[in-house]
Amino acid sequence: MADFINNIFGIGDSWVGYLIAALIAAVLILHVVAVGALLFIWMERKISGRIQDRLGPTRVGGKYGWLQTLADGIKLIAKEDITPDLADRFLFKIAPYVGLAASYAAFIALPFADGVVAQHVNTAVFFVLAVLGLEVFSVILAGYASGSKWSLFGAMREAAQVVSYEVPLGMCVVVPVMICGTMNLTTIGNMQAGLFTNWLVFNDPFTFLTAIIYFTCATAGVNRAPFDLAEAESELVAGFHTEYSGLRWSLFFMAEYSSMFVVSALASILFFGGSHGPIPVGQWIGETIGGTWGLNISRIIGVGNLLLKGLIGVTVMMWIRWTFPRLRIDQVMTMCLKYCVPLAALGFIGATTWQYLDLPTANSLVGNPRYEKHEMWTEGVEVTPAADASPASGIPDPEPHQEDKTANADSVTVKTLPVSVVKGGER
Amino acid sequence: MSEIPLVSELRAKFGEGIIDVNLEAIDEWVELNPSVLVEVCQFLKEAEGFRFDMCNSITVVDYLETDPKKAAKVDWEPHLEVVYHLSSIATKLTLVLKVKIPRWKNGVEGELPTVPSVAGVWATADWHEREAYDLSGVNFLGHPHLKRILCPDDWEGHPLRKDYEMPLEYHGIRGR
Amino acid sequence: MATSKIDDPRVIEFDVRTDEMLINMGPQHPSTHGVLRLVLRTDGEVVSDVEPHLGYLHRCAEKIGENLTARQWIPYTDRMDYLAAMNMNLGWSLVIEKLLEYDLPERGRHLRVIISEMGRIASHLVAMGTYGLDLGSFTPFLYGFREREKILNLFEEACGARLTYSYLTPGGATADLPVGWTDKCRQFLNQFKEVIPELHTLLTTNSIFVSRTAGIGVMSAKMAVDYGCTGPVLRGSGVYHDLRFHGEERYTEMYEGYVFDVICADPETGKYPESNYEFHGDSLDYPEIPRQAILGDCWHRFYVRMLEVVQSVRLIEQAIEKYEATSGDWGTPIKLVQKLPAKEAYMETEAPRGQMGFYVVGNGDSIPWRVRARSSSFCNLSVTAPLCQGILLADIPAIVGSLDVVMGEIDR
Amino acid sequence: MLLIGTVTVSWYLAVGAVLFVLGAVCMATKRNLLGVLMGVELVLNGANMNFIAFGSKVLRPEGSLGLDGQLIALFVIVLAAAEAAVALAIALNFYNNHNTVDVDRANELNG
Amino acid sequence: MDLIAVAWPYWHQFFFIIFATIAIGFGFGVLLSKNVVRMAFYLVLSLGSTAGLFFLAGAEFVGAMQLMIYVGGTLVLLIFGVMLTAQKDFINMDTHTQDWILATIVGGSLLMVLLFGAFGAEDWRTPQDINDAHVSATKEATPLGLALTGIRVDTLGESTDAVADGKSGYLMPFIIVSFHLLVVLIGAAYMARTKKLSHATDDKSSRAKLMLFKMEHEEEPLEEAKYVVTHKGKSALNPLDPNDED
Repeated sequence: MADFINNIFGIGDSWVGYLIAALIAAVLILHVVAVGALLFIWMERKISGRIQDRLGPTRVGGKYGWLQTLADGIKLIAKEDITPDLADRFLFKIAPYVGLAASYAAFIALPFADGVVAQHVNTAVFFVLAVLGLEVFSVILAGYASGSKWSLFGAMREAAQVVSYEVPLGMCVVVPVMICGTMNLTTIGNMQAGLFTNWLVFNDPFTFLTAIIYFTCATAGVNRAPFDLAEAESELVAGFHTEYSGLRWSLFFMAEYSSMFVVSALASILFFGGSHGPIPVGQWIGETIGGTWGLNISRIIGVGNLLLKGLIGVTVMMWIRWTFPRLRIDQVMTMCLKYCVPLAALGFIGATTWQYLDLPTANSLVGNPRYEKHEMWTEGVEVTPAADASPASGIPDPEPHQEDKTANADSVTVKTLPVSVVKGGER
Repeated sequence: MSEIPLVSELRAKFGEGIIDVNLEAIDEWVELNPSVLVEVCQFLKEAEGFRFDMCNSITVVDYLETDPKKAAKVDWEPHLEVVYHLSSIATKLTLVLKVKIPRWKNGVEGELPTVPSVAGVWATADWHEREAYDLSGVNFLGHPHLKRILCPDDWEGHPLRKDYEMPLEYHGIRGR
Repeated sequence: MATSKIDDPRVIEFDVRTDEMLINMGPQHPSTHGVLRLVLRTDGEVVSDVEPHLGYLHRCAEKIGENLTARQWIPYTDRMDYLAAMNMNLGWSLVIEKLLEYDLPERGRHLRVIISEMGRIASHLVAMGTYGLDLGSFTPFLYGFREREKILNLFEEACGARLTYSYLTPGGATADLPVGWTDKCRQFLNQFKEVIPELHTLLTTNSIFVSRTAGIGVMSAKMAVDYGCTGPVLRGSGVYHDLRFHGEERYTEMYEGYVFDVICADPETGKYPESNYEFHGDSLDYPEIPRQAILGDCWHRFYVRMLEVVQSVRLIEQAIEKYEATSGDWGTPIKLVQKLPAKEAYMETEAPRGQMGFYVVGNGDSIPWRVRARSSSFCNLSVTAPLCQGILLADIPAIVGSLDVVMGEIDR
Repeated sequence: MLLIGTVTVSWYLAVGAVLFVLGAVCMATKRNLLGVLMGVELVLNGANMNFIAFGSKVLRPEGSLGLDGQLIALFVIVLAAAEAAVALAIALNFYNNHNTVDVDRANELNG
Repeated sequence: MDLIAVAWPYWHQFFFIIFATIAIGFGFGVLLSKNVVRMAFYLVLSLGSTAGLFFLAGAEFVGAMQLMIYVGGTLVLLIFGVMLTAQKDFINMDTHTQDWILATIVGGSLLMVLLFGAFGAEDWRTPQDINDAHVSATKEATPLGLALTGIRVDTLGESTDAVADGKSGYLMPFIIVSFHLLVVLIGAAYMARTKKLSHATDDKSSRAKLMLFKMEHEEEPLEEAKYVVTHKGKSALNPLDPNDED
């Protein structure tokens, strides 16, 4: 992207190009977050309506109430957001921004398609998890800063829940990382190209189990659905964002919805084939047209795929929310310790032994084996960025992987990373 | 008259504690002497053939004719009646007990008449007696914590008394 | 509510360690049904004791009863248990008829069975919906109210009102059922039979609902009887007592010749009466009891209410046939200034929430000398204190919700 | 902004040193037990900064510690977490028994 | 489009300045602020910016770990501790003035010594020429992971005997640290367990009342639980009228 901008302005390899590229990326992500929140709020009302056998908003802005969320947004902006007098003014004001920043930062490392990623972070999985971990602070700060002991009570409860669910979340994430051998989300996504049998979720029963556990812990980590202890209105304690009103309150919700999308997008990349649809349509189109246009079209299809999967994940979360009653705080905690952590551990051990014993995985049965990406670190072999790196057709290799260009002698023919879908793996 | 099993048993056991048995009334009732009330209730709860283990309701009826013209025609002199409606889950029987007490304790205005509390026999009597005390002004002796249940704690007077006057104002709210 | 610095002297300030804390689950709390105030003494998450404060909805209906004639007091009975007003009217009408020794023609009796059982279904639907709300799931509430709307439409056709009907009056009903009403009622029942399994899947067999209610607020049969609990709360603990079967002569003759069974688990086997109810061929089988449910817990109370709805559907169908078989006078209401004899009468009927008792003392002229309403929720609520000893904070709405109390009836 | 030229290892060392001193002073002056803990965290981070500076190939392509620097930094982070856990357990106990977190009042040795 | 990698000369300084100022600024914030909760929040920000510095120095994996474990885990623990103990009068505990003077003198001198040392060494001061290969070389977490399991990938060159039989890595410390964490976990949990039960014997605490209440209230089952009497309820007093024999 940066080169593209540079050749437009013809200013060669200067830093201006990169500044603009960064800005464009930031604005695009902001759109995903803002428009996403807008869409999700509307979707939530429509879906909950459908589940409850009623219509949901139908009047504002046309037949389907499209602009209902916009109307809400304007109302929230117009509302006066008061700060309670006992509140710790500075922390009270900064809490929602910390929450939004955390969930927004997670989008940096999230690849929407093969090359379409804001900033190529090699340890992308851990980066996203780390940043999501920061959201706990916004909860605690909001709870403490609201001054009343009820919101403190609710905030502590919810922070404990979010922190304790990070453990099984981390364990579930390690399984796809272990199978694909890398923490780079783009590579994990690419390894699941081809038929849906290549998806990690069908790889072996243990990854299937891990996918389910991941989704439960993710719902709890974002405190949605049966785990939403925070605004448990039926209980006495109201929850940490009671004292907020107006714009600040809507920021909390934007943070919640965007982290919901991040978590479900991560789920789709790790387990459900990221930007690759069940049938590799993008790949075919990319190959038939070839060249940069083919690549761009396949990338657009890839982005569409991922957005759709993220959307499906969010819809499932909303569906669960409107059908299940709420769990008690001790049930939530015991479920984390007694069910999620052991099952995640089981999934992890199972996947490792499955991998170690090289048992038949879904894609090896169907005969469309995923391209191998294990780098072989054998002794005594000088690791040099071997020359045979397949020269990308004019497109800067998004990631100069030197580990897959090792020319090692023994059996496994290391296929080069299909940098662009255009070339496609030869198998 | 005395061939009714329950009445003969009660008479045998409590003698003159049973003041009167009225069978003509729609719901036949037995009138008791307040002193023997708790023993009778305990007995009724454990009696083999009857086992009245549910006390449906405790009501206090205030017999006082405030209108002088009608007061002449009335055949009873002013008194309070505490009516116990009992029923039995085991034998599906119902029974009404009555206790007549003076309107004010030994005639002194404002002194609440006393009746021994049956909260020990049935747990449900606890709240019923609190309501009777709150609305009709009857002091139940031996009640775990007798205090108002429906009216605010600092309310004076007992509304269901016939001679009750609505207070002029209560915390600034005009009464009459 | 007081500001966060609670200046209510009785509330112990939140001392340094999380020791005893007095919390107000205040009168205007979303999960208490109406204006009930619970003062909880909690130690962190564990509640050590609960003290209900009543009287926020006290309208001294009984004092007014001493100044109005029998028919003028009917609207006050509607406003006691406003979710099942029809059953309240029925109770008051029966007690006055008992006082006057007035016998109702057969058509009036069947009409009353139809109307009271429809009221029971409507009330149980609300109970199911609000209980779902207490535990955090919003959807059952709307499903319950959708069905209740249809019943309210039928009531509106019968008597013009949707909540406080004053339809069943001493001596009969203000008007006969309009022509074609019974067919609409049959139509409603047919489509309602498909909805019942839906309601079961929504809550009764929902695993999270079970884990939130099974084994919580367990009340033994002895405690239930001792605290005077009645209705589904009593039968939930396995006590076989339903006034439609075991009530007084005058009340049970209304259900003469009807085939229905009392929903109450057999204490030994713990099983409920078989669902012998034909419905498009396959019998409407009741969902089975989860293993962690103990007889007498919140789940069983909820389950009893859900099964009673099925029994009411059976009853209404039989009542409609019997009602259509009869013709002529449906029992016209008594005169407005009907003289009451100088006697007294007490009558209890099986209202959806328990036994609703009315006690009337007449003194010769048309205005009764003393009127007393014995409310079922009043006694059911008295159980919260012993039941809520040592439970978690989140269980209080579960227990109070399962008792299904209505404050209008408690405070009168 | 350009005056300092390309960033060198010593700049990282300087930032590390400042953090270290801030942590030390914080530990010395804070009366609140948890304030002292925060000082410890700052000190550990200052030390980490040096490890990373020396271990980074970017700053010192040839003479750097290589991966050792980063690995030791990893170990420091993990052990800091363990240390914080124990310190907080002690702090809570101290708080529960003596109803205060003031460091000056922690003078008697029992319980 | 690897921002850092290509536009090397300017960006590194720019980001370094930003992160350094944030880290040091909020470090001072921690030092100077009286409110312990504010201190905790400033600490979070300063450690977050040090993670940024780690990214800048090429230690990408360590930066992510710092964010995740240190800021996400340890500081959340610290804030929990702050919340539990920061009641009314412990939130703002300001230190006495003479401590400040003493601290600044000692601190200042220590700082001077360290800065002199930092800028003293010739090798550290001279800017190195940083090119593409070096930057991309650090873009890989795998060598770190392998190093932890004992195979030092980056020192494959000098194949000393230690490297040959795979003992050059950090496998031993790795195992020790994992056991150490386990021990700490159990120890901390044990020490911080709620000691309510130990002094629960005094009647004041609610738990004791609770247990007493449960003991004396065993529900003995209703003797005639089997209340299956079907005949209609009637008043016990009305004479045995012939027709009620059921």
